Amino acid sequence: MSLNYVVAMLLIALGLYCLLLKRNLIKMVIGLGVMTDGIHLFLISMGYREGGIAAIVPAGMLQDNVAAGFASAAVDPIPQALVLTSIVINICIVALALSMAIWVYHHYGTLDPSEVRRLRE
Amino acid sequence: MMAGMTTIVRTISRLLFPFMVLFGVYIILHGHLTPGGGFQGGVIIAASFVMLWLAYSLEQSPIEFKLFRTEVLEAIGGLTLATVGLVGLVMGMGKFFGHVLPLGILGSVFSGGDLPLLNIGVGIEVAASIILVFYAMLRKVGWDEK
Amino acid sequence: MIEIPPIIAIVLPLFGAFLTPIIATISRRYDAERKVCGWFTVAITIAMLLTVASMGARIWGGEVIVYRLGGWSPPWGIVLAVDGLNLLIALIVAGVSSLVAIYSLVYMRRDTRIDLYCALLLLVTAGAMGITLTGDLFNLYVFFEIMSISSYALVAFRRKWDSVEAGIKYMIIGSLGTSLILLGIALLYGMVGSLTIADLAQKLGQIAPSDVVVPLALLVTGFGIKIAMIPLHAWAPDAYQAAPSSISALLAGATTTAGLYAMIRVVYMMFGAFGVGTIFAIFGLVTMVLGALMALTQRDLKRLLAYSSISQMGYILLGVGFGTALGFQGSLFHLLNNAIFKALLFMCAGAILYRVGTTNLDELGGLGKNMPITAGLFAIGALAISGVPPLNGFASKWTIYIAGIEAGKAVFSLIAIIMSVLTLAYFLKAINSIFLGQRPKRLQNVEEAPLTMLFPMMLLAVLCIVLGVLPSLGIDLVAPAQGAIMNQSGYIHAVLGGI
Amino acid sequence: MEFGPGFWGPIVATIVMLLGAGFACLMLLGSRKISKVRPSIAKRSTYGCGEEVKPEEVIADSEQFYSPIRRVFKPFYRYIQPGHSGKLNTYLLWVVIGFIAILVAIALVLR
Repeated sequence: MSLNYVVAMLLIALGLYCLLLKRNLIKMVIGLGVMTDGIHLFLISMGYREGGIAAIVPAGMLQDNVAAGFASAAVDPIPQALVLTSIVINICIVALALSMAIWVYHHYGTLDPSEVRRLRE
Repeated sequence: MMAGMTTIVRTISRLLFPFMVLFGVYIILHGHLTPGGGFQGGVIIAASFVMLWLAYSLEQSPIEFKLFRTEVLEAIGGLTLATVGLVGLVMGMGKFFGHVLPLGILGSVFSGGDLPLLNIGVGIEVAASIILVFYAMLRKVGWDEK
Repeated sequence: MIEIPPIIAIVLPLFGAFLTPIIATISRRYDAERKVCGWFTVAITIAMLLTVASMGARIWGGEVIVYRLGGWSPPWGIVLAVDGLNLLIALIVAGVSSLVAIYSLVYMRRDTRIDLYCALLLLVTAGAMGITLTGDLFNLYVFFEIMSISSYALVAFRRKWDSVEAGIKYMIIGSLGTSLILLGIALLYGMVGSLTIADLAQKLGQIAPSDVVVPLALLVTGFGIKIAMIPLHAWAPDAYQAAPSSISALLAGATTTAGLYAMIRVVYMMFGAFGVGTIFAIFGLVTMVLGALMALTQRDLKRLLAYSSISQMGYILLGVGFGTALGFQGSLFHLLNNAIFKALLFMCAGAILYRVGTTNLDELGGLGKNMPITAGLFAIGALAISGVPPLNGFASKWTIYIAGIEAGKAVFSLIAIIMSVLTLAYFLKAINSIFLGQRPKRLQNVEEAPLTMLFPMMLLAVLCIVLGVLPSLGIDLVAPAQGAIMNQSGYIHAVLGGI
Repeated sequence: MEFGPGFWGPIVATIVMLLGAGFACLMLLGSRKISKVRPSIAKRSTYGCGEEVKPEEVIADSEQFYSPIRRVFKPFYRYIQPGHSGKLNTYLLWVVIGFIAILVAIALVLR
């Protein structure tokens, strides 16, 4: 269990490292994606339960006495919903960022962010 | 443009293509019963198209791409979502996304109230928009307007 | 009772944004794409403004309108909750966006793909409105992302070198900020196990404040990026300079306002952390001073306005940071005024850009003879923002100074007064370089801006004067919002009501 | 906060200010009438270092407009202005530094 959190934090740190030190816009976008994935892993492992079942009620399990047992056996579905939403958002961000990177390359002939700096001061 | 890949890859991806689309549709339609749903199914459908483009290149792809149709489909997907929500608002006594259709029997395909409709709307929207994104990046739509 | 106005206010622009491409496709056949899309956007935004305004009477009567999405009650379902604070921000957002929509009718005349522009404009509005009206923390994050992503796309809309550069910088910095917000929400969910703001507020009251330091800092940083708090402001000058001027007005008037709302709601009304106010006051002071000093040396009008916008955000943060009733009153009033005169100034800059083609101060001069109305409106906006007495900036700034003195932080007020003088200084420089002085030969044939662009500007200028001459009007408008901030338990009770 | 005639009467003040502005305009017009001196050619050539400069061509550099204030805040401009270098990595570093600063400050306040 705790391994999940360690890996999540590692992913976030890796993403941050990419953002701060890489000198390529596409690599920075990748770093952003890695960082968000770390957060997703963190969220998912928070809702996970050892030996839990998927949070979907199977057919024929909706008698009254079983419902309570289902609630205590299933994993927490809310983080999964959150992560799905966040993945969709992340797709939008990556697509828009990459298309902007294409245009930056079109105008500047480079993807190095330290050379894309005509707007300053 | 890209040259495309070898014959083996092309043949296999062409054979695989309908099954991938079918699988995507299955995921969308069973979204309220099994893990998955509109978004996942839509991504699978979009991935099947992208696979064809990668294998064949955009020009030689056996499925002809129509930009206009895809744009309209995307708008229709979004409108489906909004319409289901608004119908719930109007018919369901002021509940946005309130259920209008009967709930049905647990475990059958026609159940879950408005959920399958929502899944279909999301599926169309996601598939169309991801295909559009890939197309725009491959063809650099808007490049010449400068 | 059916409480539908909040959901209508969010769904209208969202539905409109999906509808715009289809309308454009149909009207393209009759060669009326530009007009139909533009007026459609105007109609949607004005309908939204009316919807928001229709909630006014009930909310000012002390009610909290709660709407349960899909009929699920609060801790489990998503809920929209509107109290005095929400209503004030929603009015600002809806008002600014409808004026921007009118202004864009003519301003975007020379650009292609106007349908995408209208759809994105409506999406930004929907996002800001969603942030404002929702009562669910994760829903707030989703709307925050909707607003941010569409504003990145709008900043880079013209796809020239400057817009693309500003767009990608804004995008990467902004996305880092929203990831921080997501991480903060994840930590909070792990700690408390709830996402409704009212429920969180109730449960966070039982947790020791030292345990929530990390999520609080993450959320403050994330929202701080959107309101361009120094040192998180780096995107702002580039984005304001390179975006189309209508979008700059929208960014300054609507999205920053929504960001500040999120900050107030989360820090004061959810965490109940009034001690954090001191930090806001210090950051606000730094933001104010650095913004004003950087604005003093700018060569480009829109960049100058951008730094001025950062500086004004500092004033608002300062007032929020005092944490007293008077401080909130002053800063919320200044938030309202800031949206008014900053939108006015950016629209004036847009009018100059539209007629002359540049906003570089060195290349302009003597335009007062060609564009007398724009010059007058710009002067009104500039005097209002510098806090010259009969205009609205004075009343709100004065309230903030008094709040500082009453809170025992007279030094802060003193520095704020000095910075007000600097504000006047750099705006006088702008007026001098644009409208007075020698007119270069090639500017001889410049015409006055078109009437459709002048109309929203005049409306804003009239608001500047009215709120300045009758400041009690503005205070009355702001008082319910300030009351809502101080009444945390009332909000919790209204949202969680029946449980 | 009171905005009435007692504490801060906006309407009275506005009328007074408008009257003052009108008086100033009158004085300005009067002064124009009394003296009609415009900068002579000799004076202009002195300011132009002996060169012939037309009034239309003279542009005040907007960046140096307030050079005295710049001189007062010289240390500020020396360090902060080059900081806005346009480098994206630097800006992101600021965000991280800002986050750490906020974290430390909040930890100190809420201790």
